[in-house]
Amino acid sequence: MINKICESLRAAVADIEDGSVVMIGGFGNSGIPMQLIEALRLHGARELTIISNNAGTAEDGIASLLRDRLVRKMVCSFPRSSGSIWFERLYEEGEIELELVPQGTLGERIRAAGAGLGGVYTPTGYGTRLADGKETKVINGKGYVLETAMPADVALIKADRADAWGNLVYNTAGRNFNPIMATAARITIAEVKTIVRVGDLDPECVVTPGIFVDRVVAQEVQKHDAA
Amino acid sequence: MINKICESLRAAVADIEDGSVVMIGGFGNSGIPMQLIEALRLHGARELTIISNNAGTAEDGIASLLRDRLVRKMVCSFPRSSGSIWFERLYEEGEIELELVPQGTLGERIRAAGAGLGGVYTPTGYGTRLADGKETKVINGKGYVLETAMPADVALIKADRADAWGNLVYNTAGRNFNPIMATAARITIAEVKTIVRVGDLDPECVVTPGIFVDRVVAQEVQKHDAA
Amino acid sequence: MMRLSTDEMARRVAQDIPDGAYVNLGIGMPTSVANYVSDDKQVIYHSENGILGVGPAPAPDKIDPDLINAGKQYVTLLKGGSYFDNAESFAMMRGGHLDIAVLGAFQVSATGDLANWATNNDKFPPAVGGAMDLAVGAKQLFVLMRHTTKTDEAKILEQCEYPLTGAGVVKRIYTDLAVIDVTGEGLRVRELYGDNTLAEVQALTAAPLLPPL
Amino acid sequence: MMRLSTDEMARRVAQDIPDGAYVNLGIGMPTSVANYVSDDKQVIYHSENGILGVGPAPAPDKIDPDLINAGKQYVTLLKGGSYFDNAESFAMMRGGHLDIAVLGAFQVSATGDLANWATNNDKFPPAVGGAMDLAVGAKQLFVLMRHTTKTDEAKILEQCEYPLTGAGVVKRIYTDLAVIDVTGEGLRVRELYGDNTLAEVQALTAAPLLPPL
Repeated sequence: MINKICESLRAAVADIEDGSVVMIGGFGNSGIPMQLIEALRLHGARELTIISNNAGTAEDGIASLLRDRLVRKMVCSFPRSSGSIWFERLYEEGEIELELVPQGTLGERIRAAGAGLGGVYTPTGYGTRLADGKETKVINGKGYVLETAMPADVALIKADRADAWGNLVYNTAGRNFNPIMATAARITIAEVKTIVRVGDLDPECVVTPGIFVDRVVAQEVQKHDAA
Repeated sequence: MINKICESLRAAVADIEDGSVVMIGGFGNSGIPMQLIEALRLHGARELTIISNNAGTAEDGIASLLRDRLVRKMVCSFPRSSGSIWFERLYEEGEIELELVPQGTLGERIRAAGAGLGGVYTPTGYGTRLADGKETKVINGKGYVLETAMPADVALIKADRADAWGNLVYNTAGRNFNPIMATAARITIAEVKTIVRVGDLDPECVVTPGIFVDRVVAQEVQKHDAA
Repeated sequence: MMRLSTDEMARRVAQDIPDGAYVNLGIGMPTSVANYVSDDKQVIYHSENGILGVGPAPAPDKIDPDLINAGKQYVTLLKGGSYFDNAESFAMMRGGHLDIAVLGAFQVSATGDLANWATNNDKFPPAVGGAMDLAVGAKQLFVLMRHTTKTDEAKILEQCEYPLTGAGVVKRIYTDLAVIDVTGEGLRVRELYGDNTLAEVQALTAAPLLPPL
Repeated sequence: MMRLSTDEMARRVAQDIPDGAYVNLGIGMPTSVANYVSDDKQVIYHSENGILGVGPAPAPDKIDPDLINAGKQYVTLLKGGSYFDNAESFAMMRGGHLDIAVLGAFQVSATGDLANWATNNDKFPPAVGGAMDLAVGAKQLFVLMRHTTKTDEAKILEQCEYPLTGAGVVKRIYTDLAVIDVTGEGLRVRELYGDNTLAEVQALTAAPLLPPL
């Protein structure tokens, strides 16, 4: 029987190794797998490359991984936000490498990895410094930049509901990078609010089919959630 | 007020010109906009290029356009099926041009057009005669073929339900090429079983957001439907 | 000279948003354009994080923490709206499906180059977000910005000094002094506010301006 | 010699499909493999037209005309299944998400080249469908075919004579005579049915076979 449900957050991330490339879903504070990130922080894998749209704010989420100096490199479209103090500090200290990628290019590179493509030609960034050193091509009179597939070892994603087959549905704008990251990693781990029975998700409304998901873990009730 | 509902099938296709590139959704007999195809046949635009997975069977759908000799070129992955007599006849007569594209490549080329990409590198077809004359590239030790974006003038698609904003949901495996074709044409026309009120489609379950759809037309009740 | 306030500038852009348009409003000043689009127009707002049909801010007790716009503000969804992932959202942007994008800018060149993502100050880490995708993708790209910097330097230049967001992408510039079109012949003033003269506006612009047609 | 029937061949492949596998079965003989996967295994079948969790044929009064498999037969959906479009379906295939694909073949080469989409007969229009995507994408590609043509010509060759579907893609060949692995050292017989000898099978194979390990 197919059962991708993992009993604890800790067990879900236990095999993430030092030096891993880890995708983390989310945009701003929407759709972030906060509890998986905390489990990863406690697990303590080091020298990580993190692929995520943002770099965390205050002491939360990705910022906590930065604070604990577990991250060697960030791949982001928008690492600097109000409150991204840990990223800014490490960047100033030269303690972190940054690969800045336009947001849509980040998405297409992730999707390409999940879809088995080697790369895509995007018009985004053509003629700008973010295309420096990249192959370009004019197709039908328009300039494009070659952007290669960006796979990961692990994807930590956040969904609203899952079943034991790993099918996922999301909450409102909480999708953002989560569905595409689910496709692009060797191991995809989904933190969800609720686990439902197989067959309870409408097959017309499943956003991430279970084939893309390896482990599902339910959020643990937090003390402050009860407040 | 946004209202993309078109009163008749005939009106929906009235501006399709001779020589147009027309995408037609469907796979086998699933998810085909049969009534829009019939409206296009009666409209009579000639010298069409049709992009569709198959080439129709018997006298139905695309086969009826072939029979009336309205089609100059077919772009297909699988034009030959049991019963594809009109395609086979015209092919034998040298009366039709065929561009054969592997099915996943067809999909990516359509998606690339809709997503504003110039092209993608796919491993599909590498080292085969379907890559003859195409640019290839080895990325991380793996061979890929450059496949360029394939846009269209018009997409005729089939969905199950629509609202006046053009939001669409489909029926089971009737999605196939319809959602990606919706994104790739200058004018997208959707034939649907039912039109519902704006707000009646669950925003979490909309498959094709209305931005991709220009016209929506309800199927007309056919005599044989009542049988 | 007549200088429009921020609100007046947003109101002026709003006048040019047609009924039925699909529009993406950039972070900051452009976001406020939505406040001034008249009620008889139905405009569908896109947010890069995966929303079509963005509605107004929710009542405090109706906040959904996942439902934010690109500027990370809580929003709502209109009836007829939908949610989707990053790839589909940027397909809408890059694929030419949005009618209008309104963005802020540091600088705009005479040929419509846009610089709005980085200055030449290397102290801060860079951030680009979705600006480059919007710049190349929207059918029409409007820039909404003050005509000059706080220290009265020109922001409309022959060539941008700051790193480009996109080359030749801007269609129209709305400033606090004027509305200027980027045309094949050069920058053409479309509208001068109040009694502002072409000469006055030209004096604050580091690229030649053509008179209104 | 012992020659398996079509059903026996399908049954033999079914034995090697593990519990929990995501599997795509090609049109024709491969489709029947599903009939022989034992009930204690849960296998999720993918259909290229956009289904994960393909179930058995429906009762005649339960047919949904849109719900067909790649072979255009009416099917059902299992609980836990889902629907998606062509781009996502082929992302599953090309992106290495399927554990096993089982395809028919005209010819297979000693290095795992697959020819299954076209012969050298130009009378008929060509058709390729999803075969090339499956060939490059599945984690393991199994070929299920008769060992020889109806006229007793070898189908396992040093080099394919027919146009390739994919180069170096086949992992294992299931014929009516034997099971053969494509390895770095060459074609290695994994299993001989009944009393079939290596020499007998080799005589019907136009590429060298290595003995079972």
